[in-house]
Amino acid sequence: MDNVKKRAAELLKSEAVKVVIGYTMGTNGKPRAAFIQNAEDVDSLIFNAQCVQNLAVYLSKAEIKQLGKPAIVAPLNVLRAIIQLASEMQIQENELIVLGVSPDGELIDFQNFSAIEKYLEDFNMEVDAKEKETLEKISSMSLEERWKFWNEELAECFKCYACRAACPMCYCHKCAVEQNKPQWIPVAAHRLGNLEWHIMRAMHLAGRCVNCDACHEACPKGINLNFLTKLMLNDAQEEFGYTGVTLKEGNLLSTFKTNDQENFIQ
Amino acid sequence: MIKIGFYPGCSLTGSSREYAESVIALCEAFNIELKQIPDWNCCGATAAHNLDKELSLALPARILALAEQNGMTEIVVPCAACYNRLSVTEHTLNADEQLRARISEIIEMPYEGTVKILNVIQMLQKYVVNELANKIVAPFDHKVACYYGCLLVRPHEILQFDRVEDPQTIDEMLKLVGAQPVDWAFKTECCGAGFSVSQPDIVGKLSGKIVKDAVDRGAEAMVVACPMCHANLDMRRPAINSYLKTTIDIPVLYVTQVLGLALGISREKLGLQRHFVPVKF
Amino acid sequence: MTIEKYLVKKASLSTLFDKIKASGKTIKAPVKKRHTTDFAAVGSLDETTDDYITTAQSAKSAVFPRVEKLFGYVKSKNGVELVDYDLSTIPETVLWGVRPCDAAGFDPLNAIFNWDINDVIFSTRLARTTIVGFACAKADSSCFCTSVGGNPGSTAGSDLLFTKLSNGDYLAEIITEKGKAIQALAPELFEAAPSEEKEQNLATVEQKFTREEIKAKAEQYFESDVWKEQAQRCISCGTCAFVCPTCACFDIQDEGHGKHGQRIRIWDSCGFSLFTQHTSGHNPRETQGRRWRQRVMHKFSYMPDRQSVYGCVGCGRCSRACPADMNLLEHLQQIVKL
Amino acid sequence: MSRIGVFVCHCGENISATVDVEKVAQAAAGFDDVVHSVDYKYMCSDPGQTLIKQAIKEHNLTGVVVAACSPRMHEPTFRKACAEAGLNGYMCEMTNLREHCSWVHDRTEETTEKAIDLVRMLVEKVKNNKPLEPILVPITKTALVIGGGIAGIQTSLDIANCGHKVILVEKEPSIGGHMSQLSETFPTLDCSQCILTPRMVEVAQHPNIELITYAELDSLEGYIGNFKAKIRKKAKSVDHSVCTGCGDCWGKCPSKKIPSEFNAGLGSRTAIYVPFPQAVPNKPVIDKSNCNYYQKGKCKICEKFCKPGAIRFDQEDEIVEAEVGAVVVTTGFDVVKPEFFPEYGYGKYKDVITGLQFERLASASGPTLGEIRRPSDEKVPEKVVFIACAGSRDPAKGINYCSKICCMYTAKHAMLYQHKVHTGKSFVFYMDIRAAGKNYDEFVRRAIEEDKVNYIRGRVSTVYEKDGKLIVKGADTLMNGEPIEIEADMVVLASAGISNPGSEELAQKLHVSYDRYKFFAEAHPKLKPVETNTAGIFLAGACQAPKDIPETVGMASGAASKVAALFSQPELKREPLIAVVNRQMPPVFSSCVGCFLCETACPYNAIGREEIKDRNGNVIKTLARVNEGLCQGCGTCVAFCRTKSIDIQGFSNEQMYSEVMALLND
Amino acid sequence: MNEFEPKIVAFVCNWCTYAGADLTGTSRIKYATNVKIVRFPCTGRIDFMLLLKAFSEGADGIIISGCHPNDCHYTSGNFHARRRWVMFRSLLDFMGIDVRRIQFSWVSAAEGAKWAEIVNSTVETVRELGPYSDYQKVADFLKTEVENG
Repeated sequence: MDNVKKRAAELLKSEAVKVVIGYTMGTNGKPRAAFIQNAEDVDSLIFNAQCVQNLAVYLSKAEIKQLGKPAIVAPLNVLRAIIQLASEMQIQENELIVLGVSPDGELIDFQNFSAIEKYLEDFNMEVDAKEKETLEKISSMSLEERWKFWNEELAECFKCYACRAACPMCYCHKCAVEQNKPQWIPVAAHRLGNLEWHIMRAMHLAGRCVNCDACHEACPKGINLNFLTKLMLNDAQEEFGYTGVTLKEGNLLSTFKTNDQENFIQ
Repeated sequence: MIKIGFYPGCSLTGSSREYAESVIALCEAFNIELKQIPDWNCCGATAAHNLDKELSLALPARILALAEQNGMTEIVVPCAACYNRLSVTEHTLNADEQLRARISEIIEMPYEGTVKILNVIQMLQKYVVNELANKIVAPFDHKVACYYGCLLVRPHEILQFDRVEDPQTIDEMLKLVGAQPVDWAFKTECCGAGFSVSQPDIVGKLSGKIVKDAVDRGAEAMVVACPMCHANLDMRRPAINSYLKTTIDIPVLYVTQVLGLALGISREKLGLQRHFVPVKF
Repeated sequence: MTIEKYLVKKASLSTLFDKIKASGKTIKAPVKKRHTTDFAAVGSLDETTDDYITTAQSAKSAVFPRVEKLFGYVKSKNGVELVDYDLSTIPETVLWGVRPCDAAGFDPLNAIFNWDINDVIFSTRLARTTIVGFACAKADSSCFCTSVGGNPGSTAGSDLLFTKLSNGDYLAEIITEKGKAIQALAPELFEAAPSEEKEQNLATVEQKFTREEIKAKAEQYFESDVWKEQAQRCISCGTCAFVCPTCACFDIQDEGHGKHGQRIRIWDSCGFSLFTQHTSGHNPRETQGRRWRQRVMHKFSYMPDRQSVYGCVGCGRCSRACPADMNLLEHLQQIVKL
Repeated sequence: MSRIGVFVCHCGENISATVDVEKVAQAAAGFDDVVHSVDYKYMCSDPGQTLIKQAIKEHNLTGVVVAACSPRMHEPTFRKACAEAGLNGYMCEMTNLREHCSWVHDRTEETTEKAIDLVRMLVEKVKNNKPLEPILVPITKTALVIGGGIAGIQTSLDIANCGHKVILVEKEPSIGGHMSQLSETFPTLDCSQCILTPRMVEVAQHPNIELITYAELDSLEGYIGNFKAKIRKKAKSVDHSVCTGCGDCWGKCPSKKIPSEFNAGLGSRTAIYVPFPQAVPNKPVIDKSNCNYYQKGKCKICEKFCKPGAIRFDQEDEIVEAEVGAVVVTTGFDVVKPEFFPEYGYGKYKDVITGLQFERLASASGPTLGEIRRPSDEKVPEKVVFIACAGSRDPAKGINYCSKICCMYTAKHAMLYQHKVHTGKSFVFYMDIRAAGKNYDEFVRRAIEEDKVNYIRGRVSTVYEKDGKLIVKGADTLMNGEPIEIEADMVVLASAGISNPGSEELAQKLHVSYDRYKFFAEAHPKLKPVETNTAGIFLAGACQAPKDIPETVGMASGAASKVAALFSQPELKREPLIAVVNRQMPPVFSSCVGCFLCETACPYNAIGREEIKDRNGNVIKTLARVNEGLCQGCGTCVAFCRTKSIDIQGFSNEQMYSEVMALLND
Repeated sequence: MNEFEPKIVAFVCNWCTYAGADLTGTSRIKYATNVKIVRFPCTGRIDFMLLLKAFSEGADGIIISGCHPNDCHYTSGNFHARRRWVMFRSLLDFMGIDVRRIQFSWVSAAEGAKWAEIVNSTVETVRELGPYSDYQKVADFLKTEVENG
């Protein structure tokens, strides 16, 4: 982490960036986001396994953009989000300096986004074995059990949209759930409103989700909504050989192969 | 020390012992340890795939499964027929999970499809070619006709080895030890091995044409990488000669023997004395 | 009425609970589900838990549900016919296990809903709700009730307050007629008041400031950058408002289904970026800093000015639930030091 | 508030026999916002249409639902009628009570109930319709034709003869393409150059055609009617405005051993050269890669001998820009290269040649002046083997398709050989003979029967040289697969036709799609064979797939007529049923966030980018923008857009949503 | 009570299946009245949210149909749709929504008879599955008393 701090200080001192987005120690012993604007403050930066919030979410935030060019402390999850955001034209290479951090907090230098993309190739963005087990457990329930399971799970949701707010890929200024001509999804946090919201969220993240679990971490009710996006990720990998974030054009659902599966079509 | 699994197959323990000997001698020279697959069985060539599909897959699958069981990730299979059967099996089973499960059931062993199968040429290319130049003591300064036969390169979509109609790898490799490959017409023509039991006269005719062209093009030696090719071109020389109505004494060497000679490995170690047509180099 | 004090034995608690149930009232009490504890309708005391500092969400949904019908309508060629909400469907409810801070939240809620005109649906719900409080024996670093006029054993807002004594029995304080009515369901369980001091069984929550200090500082530093700085981390979700016992912002929606429909009221949050967005595209509270300031100002300045009640009870729920660690206590302490 | 009129058609008895149309009209009258509802015998008849027109005026209707037959049949009829009554045509919707109801159900209550539901759904939809105006796109009436072979020549002439301007770009120094290399053409055996060169000259002289040779397309932007092309004119090193084409320069050029492209490598040319005597333009260019001056810095002999002083060694590539309204791609094809046939010894043995090379041997203007002499020793070959399907229809070689022209030209080659070498023997190895076409099969029969060409049905496994002969080993499958060996003097390969190198790059520049073999892809295999999926870009000739001259010329004229049809209108009028990106008041501008994932979803490259700038010119936001000229209205982007920022007119989110929501029966 | 008559809505593309259904009509091939067709320009246009809306509005079954692969009027709208459906179906199934109630098919403009078969078989399948009351119950917020956390 010392090298990260050193680099952050240099960047701030030389005015190469105006703000360094990183983690610092928050209240109740939990890490939280920090926006360091002075080189003297870099010592408050920390990195440990508890740093689970995906800081990339702040890259799309107008208030943070106004601070000037940022550098961002970027563990794996953030790196993935950066590449996905870049592929969706949301950030440009010259507008951001990425301070990659390895799991043990070592600085990783990236000359450009392609270098990040290359680095990420070594880390499979897979649903891990334990999560796969959960997916399978749910899948192996009967239809009625699955319906009951998700109805109960989603009944907890009161639509605070913390999942959306914490997700680096939910950067839309006006989410589809807020579109009212027509009113696609009931605003209310009743059963239908919740069901449709979560279906839509999962679909909109299919092929875009960076599997960071920030949504689940943010949910005040601890709803396992991340398993919906994990299912989409798993399907994308199994069905379409999706390998994870990439800078190349197109998206899982905006591209196709002529031999995609169609055994369900009569 | 590089360690590679080794599947000799029946020929290399019998009629073509010298092939095995020369492969091993060459590997020793390059610090490669060949570890024989324990309890290996017949690969099924050349008859099984005409008789029983499951059997023709199960036999090679058992060999590969044994290799996996013994922690091998790569095996070298010098016999072209074995190489062909093993590769075809790997390809077929990797493409069909159900069939793989079925075959695993038959052989009572799990087969995962993780072992990489190399023929001798591929093994040499991977581990030997780069270091070859430093070790040459006696360049093999002769004209050679490189004979690839049928099984080493076909079917191309499975083996993905060399140019199927006009292969070049052996020619290129022999150039490195000073040999001059001749441009000839029968590199991949049929030697008649499939008829060697049922209609031996055809073998004389087919192999005869091959040998004759090699000689006509000025070759001093023929070089092969397959025990069947070797058997037909070397052992059946009397039949060939009687078909051609002349006496041709061009020797037939395994590619490993040629390389071995260039490295100065003894003729005995390379098994040159075992040939029917004497090797006079 | 003056507060009456009794002893209720540990063993009597579930009997009382069953008596209430038997009287036909709905009981909502804290239930542990996964890693959060929240109010839910329950049938017996066994289903509930007493191992919580506060529930994740406040008890406000008993009187201000997250989705509630205001009236129904039927469309026809001749126009729209309104169907009033049937108030008789609102059940008599006992909220069991309400913390004093939570109980204190009903007063500001009531002040908002009945500020100018009487909100009949809200008021009926409130009237049919009896609050059985349980004083706090534990507190955490997010708690700051003592800084906003409350305390871990406060009776304000509760109809009946239990305080667990050292031997596991309870001190029962009957505060209102509604509380008295609960007692009347099983008077035999209410024994002579214990001698043990209530205070020694309460959690300690250090007072950091006063509400009045916050009000003054917030108003004085309205234009300060502190709001912007504090809100940098904020990711604009609505969690803080939705767990808050006093947040009362709502949205009105019409939900149609063929010719039938209903007008509903649903929770909303001033933290959402679209909350004040005009149709024109203009947004008077354009940045999160302003929205954050609004939240604090509303609770500490506008409400006392307009409704003569403060809008924060110091329960600390927002701080615990915030996914970005926007800690209210920490922020208020910063403001007070300005 | 909408005022909807519902018009229920009996269609004689086609609808009314099974659907209770009066009941439908009555029920519709009870729907919200329906102010008028009637049924009538024939709505599409004149009186029926008048009924609608009158009702629109009388009841001041804002929307019309005609419950009749398939909209695929009569939607334009009723939209026109509405427009005539002053109601925007797009405020009219049809619901299909005939094909989708009365004809497929029996007369039951359910059938009438279904009809009522169908009407309700469309009433709800039409309430959300918006008046639309046709989109008018201006058209630049100049066509760009890329490639000056017979396809490009024919296309250019046809368009130019319609009175429109054409820019014809050819990458070689002369137009003419492969056809100019051919000796005779099947099935008539008339001389290729004799029929082609007049056309080439016509192109050069046509007042409407601007011919740009030795040039390639650099980039193409824009959309139908409004393309901007950048054309790279490669430096010719000769000022053609001064050059007289006298030929002194190439007579004196010391670099004489350069294989001639025109002669398919069988002859040679100089570094300053015209590709062939009849070239158009008949003025030379300097091939820099083979020129002594450019390569070694010394020579300039051509400059010395050029009397008009036309040599320009300092000339550089030049980019010219052109505005065009349509593009026709006529870049032709190529044949597979030597390394493709190691087994046939092509490239190894001089006397194994391709069909194109044989054309040059047989051509009177070729290196042997039309005598069939084999390349190695210029002897007249006594035995020639022709191998058809050399590469074609061979999955192992990666070419699964039939090259289509080989059967015919192989027959022609064998015939030409027999005509020129009477004592010669010719053999053709073939898989199948594909001679479909007028007088084609007769032609092949003639080769076999009259000219005694030996046709052997089988494939050749290998060709090798022995004692100066080419040994061709094959099998005769009509003789039980009997192996055959022929000692030939020359072998001619009917090499597979493949896409031109660079076709992929060109397709990407044009944003048109191509198939797995890199041939350009037509918009529809049957009904749009000359269109691409990009509006305004057309195809002709072998760049789409190998084809013969008549087919190429037909396709070229087809493409030309498409261009002429486009240019015949003052403006391009298009149905406004296209996608649009929403716009809102500042500071929002649009709910589009500019992720541009719609770009790859669009099959037409119709999604562009639009920058919203502040007064100082700083970009505030980049939005997607649908190009009205390119969008075809499929709506794939609409379903894909997460923020619902793109909508499609005529099938908008509100319309489709309302239609679905109206499903409920209460 | 009469036998349950399922409500089926069909989302079809204009160029193939709508035309195919027209052909069913012109060929006078009979099929069940339960289905109501909504016309879209292309299967690529069909928003997955509309399927949910159909269920919440009371549909017991849904047919989605368009051009066969490679036949799309717009060249690739159906390919995009197909990929979307693969994901959507999986998600619905995972969440306990009965995907047997959604019939996907390719029906070309020439397949009038196939359209009738698709409709009839879907009606039969859904009839056996019964009314989709599970979903409708969730959707019927008019009857559901207000819920609170």
